[in-house]
Amino acid sequence: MRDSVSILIGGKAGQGIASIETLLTKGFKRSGFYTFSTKEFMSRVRGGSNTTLIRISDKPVNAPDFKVDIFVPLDANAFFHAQERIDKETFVLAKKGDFECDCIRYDYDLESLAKELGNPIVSNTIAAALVFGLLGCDGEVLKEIVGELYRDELLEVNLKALEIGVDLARENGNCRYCITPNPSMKEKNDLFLSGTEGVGFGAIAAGCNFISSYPMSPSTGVLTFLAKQSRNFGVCVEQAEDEIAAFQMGLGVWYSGGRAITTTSGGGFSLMGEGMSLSGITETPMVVYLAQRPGPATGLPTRTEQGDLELAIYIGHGEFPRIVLAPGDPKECFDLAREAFELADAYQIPVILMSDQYLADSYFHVDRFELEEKQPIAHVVKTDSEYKRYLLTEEGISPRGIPGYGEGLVLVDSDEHTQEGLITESMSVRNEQNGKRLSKRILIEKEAILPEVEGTGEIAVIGWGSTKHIIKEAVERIADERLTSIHFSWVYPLSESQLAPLQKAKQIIVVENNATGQFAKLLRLHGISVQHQILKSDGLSFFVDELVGKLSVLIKEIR
Amino acid sequence: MRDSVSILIGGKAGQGIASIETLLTKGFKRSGFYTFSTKEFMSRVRGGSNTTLIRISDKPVNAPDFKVDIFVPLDANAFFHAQERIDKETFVLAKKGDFECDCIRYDYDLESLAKELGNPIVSNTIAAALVFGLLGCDGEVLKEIVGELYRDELLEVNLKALEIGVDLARENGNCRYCITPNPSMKEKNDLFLSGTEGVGFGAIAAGCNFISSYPMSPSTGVLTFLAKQSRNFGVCVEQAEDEIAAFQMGLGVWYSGGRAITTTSGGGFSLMGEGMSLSGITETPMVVYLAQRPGPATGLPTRTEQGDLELAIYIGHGEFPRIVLAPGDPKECFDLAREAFELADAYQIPVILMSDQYLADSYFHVDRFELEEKQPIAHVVKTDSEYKRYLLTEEGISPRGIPGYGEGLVLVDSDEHTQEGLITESMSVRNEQNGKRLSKRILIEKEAILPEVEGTGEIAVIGWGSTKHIIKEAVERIADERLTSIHFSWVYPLSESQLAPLQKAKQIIVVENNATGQFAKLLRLHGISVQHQILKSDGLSFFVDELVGKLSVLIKEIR
Amino acid sequence: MSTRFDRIVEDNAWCPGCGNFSILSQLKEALDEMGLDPLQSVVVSGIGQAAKTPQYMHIHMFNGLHGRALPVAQGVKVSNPSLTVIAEGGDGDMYGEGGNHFISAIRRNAGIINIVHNNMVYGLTKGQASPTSQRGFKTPVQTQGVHVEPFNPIATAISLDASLVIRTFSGNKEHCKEMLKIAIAHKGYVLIDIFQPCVTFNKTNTFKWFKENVYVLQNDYNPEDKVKAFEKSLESHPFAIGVLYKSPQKAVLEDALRDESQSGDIPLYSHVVDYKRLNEEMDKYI
Amino acid sequence: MSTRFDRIVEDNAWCPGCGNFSILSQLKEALDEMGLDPLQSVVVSGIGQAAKTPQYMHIHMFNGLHGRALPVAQGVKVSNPSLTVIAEGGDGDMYGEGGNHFISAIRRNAGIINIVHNNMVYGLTKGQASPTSQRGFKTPVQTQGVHVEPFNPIATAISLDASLVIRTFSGNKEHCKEMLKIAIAHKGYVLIDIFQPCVTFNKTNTFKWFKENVYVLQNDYNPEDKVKAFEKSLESHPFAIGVLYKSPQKAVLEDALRDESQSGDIPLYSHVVDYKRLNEEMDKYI
Ligand SMILES: Cc1ncc(C[n+]2csc(CCOP(=O)(O)OP(=O)(O)O)c2C)c(N)n1
Ligand SMILES: Cc1ncc(C[n+]2csc(CCOP(=O)(O)OP(=O)(O)O)c2C)c(N)n1
Ligand code: SF4
Ligand code: SF4
Ligand SMILES: [Mg+2]
Ligand SMILES: [Mg+2]
Repeated sequence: MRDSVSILIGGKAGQGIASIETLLTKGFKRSGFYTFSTKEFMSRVRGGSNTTLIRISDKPVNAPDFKVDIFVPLDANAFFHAQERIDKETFVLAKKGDFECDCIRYDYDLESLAKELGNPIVSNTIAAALVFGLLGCDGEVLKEIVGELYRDELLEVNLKALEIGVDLARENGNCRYCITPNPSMKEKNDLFLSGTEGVGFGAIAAGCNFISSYPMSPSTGVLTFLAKQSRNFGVCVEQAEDEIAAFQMGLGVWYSGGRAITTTSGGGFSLMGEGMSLSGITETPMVVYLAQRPGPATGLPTRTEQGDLELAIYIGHGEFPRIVLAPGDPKECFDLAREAFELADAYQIPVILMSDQYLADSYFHVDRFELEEKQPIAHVVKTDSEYKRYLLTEEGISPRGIPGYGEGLVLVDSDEHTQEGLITESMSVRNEQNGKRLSKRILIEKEAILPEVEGTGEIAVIGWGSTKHIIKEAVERIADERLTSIHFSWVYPLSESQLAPLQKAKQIIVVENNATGQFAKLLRLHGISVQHQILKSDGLSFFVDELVGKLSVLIKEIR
Repeated sequence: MRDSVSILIGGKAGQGIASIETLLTKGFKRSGFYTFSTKEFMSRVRGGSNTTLIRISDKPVNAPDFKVDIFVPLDANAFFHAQERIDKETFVLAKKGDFECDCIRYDYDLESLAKELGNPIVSNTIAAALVFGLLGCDGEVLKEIVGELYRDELLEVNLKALEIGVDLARENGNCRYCITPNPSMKEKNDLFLSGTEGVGFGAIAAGCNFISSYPMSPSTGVLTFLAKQSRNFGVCVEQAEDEIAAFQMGLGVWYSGGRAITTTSGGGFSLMGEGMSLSGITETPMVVYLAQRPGPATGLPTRTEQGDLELAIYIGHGEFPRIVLAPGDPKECFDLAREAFELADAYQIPVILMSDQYLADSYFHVDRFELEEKQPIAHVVKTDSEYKRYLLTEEGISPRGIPGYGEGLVLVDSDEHTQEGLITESMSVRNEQNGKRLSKRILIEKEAILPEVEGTGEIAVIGWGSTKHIIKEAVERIADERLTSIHFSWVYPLSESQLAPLQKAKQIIVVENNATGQFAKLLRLHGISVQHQILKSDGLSFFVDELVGKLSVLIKEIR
Repeated sequence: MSTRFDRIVEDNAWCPGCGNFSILSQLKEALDEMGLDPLQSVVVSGIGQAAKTPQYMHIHMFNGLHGRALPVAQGVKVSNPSLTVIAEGGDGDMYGEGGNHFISAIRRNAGIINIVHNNMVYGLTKGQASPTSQRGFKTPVQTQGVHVEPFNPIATAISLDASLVIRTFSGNKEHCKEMLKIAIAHKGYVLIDIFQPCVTFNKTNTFKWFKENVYVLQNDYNPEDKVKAFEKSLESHPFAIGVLYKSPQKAVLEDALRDESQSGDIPLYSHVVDYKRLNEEMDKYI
Repeated sequence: MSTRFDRIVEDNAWCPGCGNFSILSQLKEALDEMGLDPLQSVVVSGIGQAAKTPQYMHIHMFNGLHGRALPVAQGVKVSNPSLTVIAEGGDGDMYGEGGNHFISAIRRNAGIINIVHNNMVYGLTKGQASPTSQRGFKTPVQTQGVHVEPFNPIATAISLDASLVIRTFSGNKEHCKEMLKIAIAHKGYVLIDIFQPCVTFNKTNTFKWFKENVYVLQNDYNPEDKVKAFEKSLESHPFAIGVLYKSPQKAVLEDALRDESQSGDIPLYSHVVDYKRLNEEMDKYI
């Protein structure tokens, strides 16, 4: 019996990895397991070598291991692509002759079996049923799911395939990797969501009613999610001619009272700098969803990295406030997407919601939460005829009016402007308005979300964004009392209150999915000494076991 | 007798301030004075209120004072625009009735006098001659200059105007503001150059043979300078459809062996982020001249600020090395423009040469220097048939070939690539190539230009870029032994050797023309504690007397 | 003439004699005479001399970035279709920096009046060539004269099947106002390219030059014949002014997006989140 | 057929059956048959499936950014006019993200062969609409079908007086190769828009659809009649393939810039600084 089991499916794009994933993840979840899945894939539409990892447990599991327990390579290439992830104890289901390995092999030729059924593609269903069986799961659950997914002949042949798989598992003794599911789980209405879906639902909950984007992996998921939901929630969707236009359309929407988002990745975001700056000086809210991938330039377009933090913090010319949020799981994606709209509106600034390919494409078990039914009362005022868009007020926020709502004119200007919103070159007015804009930082810092701290040890292991659960589980697994894990989901601007837990730490280790340690630099700027860094920038996320290894070596040196 | 005299000319755009400036600066220089001039003007083509300041001395003078000795407001508005700059001792030449002031007034109606001559615009020549006379300068020098500038009737009427001015000065006693010119000066072949011209000449000396830009103040000067010189030095000039294209054309030129520059300001630079990133991953050199103006967005388009330092350092997605240079006067503009091409070529990276409206538009007395006649041997290799663009080498630089020169193919790729230059998703190759690119930082840091340090005091007054001489003169004027002035012209990446002089300082004051202290943040990131900051972001440069005031207050508190 | 769109302007930044003054007057009068309400009208502009126009009007203003007025304007129109939305700027603004938005906006066909002050030069940045500068036009950057064919906005707009394509001349005030009124009355995207002399930086295409080089389209001209309109658009010296092309009625962006998203006619600021539905949708992810 | 432009490719990333394979072959053969030297030829490409073409060729390659091939290509051509320069990419690449460069490159008229693989879809990003997607085309983003008129690159290129405008179809190999040869032989900018089936994401505009919807222009067609060419460019279903428009000879960018700067024909990498002259020029600032 194990704590958790990791199953890796590998194959070409177009070979049907996705269908095994759907069957298994749904199956495991209904069988009462906590389930997590993540994928890595090449930048191509057909061919290549991709993998999906599914990890299940009877306790919450939200992060991947590198080493796997069961490996299903759908072709020989898949084996070579992932061979470092198996060891002697890995159970490999593969066709005889495809390759050699020092592992527990189960030779099979599912394709021939499938062909006998008349449809070679159902070899995937056989494989799924076989894996399902090896884990001691009840094949009936899978049957139910197949029944939901397929119709007519396809249903029939898949049911037959299922049978074969179940039988093969039985022959193999079943339950070779059994873990005890927590029975109460079956009752629970938990969700199974990707980071992408978390952001999408959060945006809808926030009253997002407009999205304009230019497609770019790995951000496109949120665009297509909102497009799919557009009729349900009145979301206007427009594909822009480029990222510049995508951002600018959003500004036009916010200016006139809508709630817009644009979605992009590094290259597209690079094109939005002037727009960010315009949002800054005109104090027009804007929300950008930035799903990172490795750069520079085209880099590794379908892979993951946390390499654009500094860009998010410093993009745009001139000086103006902004907020950068970096959720660590789909629930945080939901909450922070919602919060992003709220903050943008309240402070009249651009807010960047950062994710990355790993988080966007990974599925997590999310406790079904009570949806707070708070209509987004836009922070918009009905104007009177004396209305001044950039009124100097005590609290430092000028009430925001919108055209056509009230008796006043709403003048916004990218030039330095008077309280009324007209161009000026008065130095004193410049100082007033620039000062007003920049002083919002003080108000914003008060909103800062405190980092999540686990443990009381004096060695702080710090991360931000998508590495949250990987770090958390690694620290748990090491189970060294000296360790504390700290996760930041609000990454900019940092406030003193957020940094307080770090002041206590004797040693600080920052873990980042990039090559230069961008968050560590941000901490240093705030006077925090970072003694150690664990960095990775090869295009993959960290893995729990990998991080456990690196951390263990490191803390051995720390005495 | 004074150390230096400041003369301020104020008037509408189109009223001929520039012609007075030309006459006087040429006149003073030939009369043996060190001369400096600077201007501030509104974002409009006609009207408004602009000023030009001319400061002369018998010692080198390279910075403006706020308070002026002589003020020539060409209309009543000019007076109101600049009235804070005069005091009881200021000598104001103005038409009776235009305004009242507590100053030494010399009521005149030059316009009527000019009209009598038949051309009202020559009132400017009268004014220039008058000022010239008041400083005890020989009118013959001006006559010579007028002779060079005008022809035929215009010459005649200007000569008459000159006469009138000289007479008026004589009536007024002459020499009211005499300073002793150093006679040796007359022999000297010194140059009188603006920051813009310094950059332009430097680029030509560096072998720049292509410029593509989209016009944007205050960067356009370098574009028009190179256009003017294009036939003399074989510089291809193309106005781009936008800044994105401007940068990309430059990359195409460098890729094929030319030496390109693009010129822009904040908003346009914001559009070049993706290009910067492309330059980074393809290791294609590029030079950007970034002349700053106050943002965000359109901001104050004709004014000055140092607000885009962080943008220059962090623009572009993904991680890659770059160099940011910030000259402090026209000679440094020349040297660093030349150096920018050299560094870009040697390290195959983008180099940003930062200036701002103040430096671009100010004229400085520059010692005539020996031009080092070093043909820019491009760091380009002739390829053989086995050529690999991204060869891993010991020193960390892959020899750069160009198409059509040699027997090899030159493959460059914005995707992560093999040594050959073809797309790859191999993690190990990614790490090798990304590592190679990032490790150039170490080589680059060795090239870093040390800051200029004056003094041995324990309070360091630090600046970068255009504030150089303002800070230097302010520290000199305060003449407090505790003060040291330190100027950085190489601002990124900072190296340990550059920071050594700062480690000695007990107190650090950073002076910046922005609102958030961007260079101070960079220093903090390197562990330097900055105790004090003097910031200014109203659109004007610092003035020496202003800074003397602020520094004096500050150092009084430091005991 | 005083209009409801007048603003008291202390200090207009344009040069005396500039064609922009006339455009400003005609626009205010056209809006006024068409009975439009300043509170229901928005001018989105870029950066340049032309783009300063809304600074001198009593109207909602979004004075954004150089080249980017059109996407902002489309956002405004979709967000609140009941607003009258004008996107205004210079030839550099709209056809240079904003070229990609120009061709996309035409295809998208939002209900926007796209006013382009075409002075064949970059005014605010002091006289470089613009996309519409004529061949041979010398400037401090184009020292040997412009070496490319001028951009023909009319021909390109027709090639993109713009809903309505108009050219007029700031110096012909009646014509200019009449054309603006036609533009304002139209449902869908309108390009209205207005020849405008820049007295300071364009000494070639002066008021006189424009006057001599334009003629008003005859009454029998049929703007609905696309090929003929294209042919007409190629004519130059003189250039025809008037309604050059009118495309058959087609869907406008704001309607299309409203239909697709079933968000009806309400301005987006009145949007309400259907939490019940949201709960249902989330339940599908159990 | 083997050519001097072949590269041994271990792993081509295109889908089996994709129209790109044919374009790749025709291009290599056309270059080879025209006697071009791989060492004197450069392909600048953007990002997308089409833009991967030079990865599979033995030729100089600058595989740059999505949408930005054209300005890079122009830089290369000006820098070294003796190189044959191809700018290649997809319909999204060239007409979407790169729209502003497309219209500017046409006007600038550098000697560039602009090859556009027009599959009427965004291939690499998995099937969103492209500017040339047909009305009603449904995708995960355009869930109710595309609601705008497709971009007509031929008509717009003609409106901009492109030096040479060609359309062909990857499925008609002889035609495609012949057209590529005409493009390669031309001095000045050439648009060659190639219909290309995307077997994975465009199930509407399939090989069969294209085959049924194109016809080869008759021999008596006169591509030099601009208005007729425009009229022809408006025809659809079927679409004419062939040389659709040829503009009267005009100056090319590289010549214009060389003339203006008096830099002769030397590649810029042979540039020498005239320090004597520089000293003289600086002396003027004494
Ligand atoms: C991104 C960006 N690039 C350049 C500029 C500088 N700029 C301001 S206005 C302008 C051109 C003005 O020409 P046009 O649009 O024709 O307007 P006009 O002044 O002639 O009315 C330029 C290049 C800018 N503000 N932003
Ligand atoms: C600035 C930027 N935006 C978006 C992308 C993502 N992207 C890559 S290829 C592509 C579109 C591909 O379509 P197309 O150009 O038609 O080429 P195809 O794949 O169909 O051949 C997009 C949107 C990118 N790489 N860079
Ligand atoms: S520069 Fe030209 S366009 Fe601008 S205000 Fe003056 S005349 Fe008008
Ligand atoms: S996705 Fe379409 S365009 Fe791309 S390789 Fe596959 S078939 Fe070709
Ligand atoms: Mg203009
Ligand atoms: Mg395509």
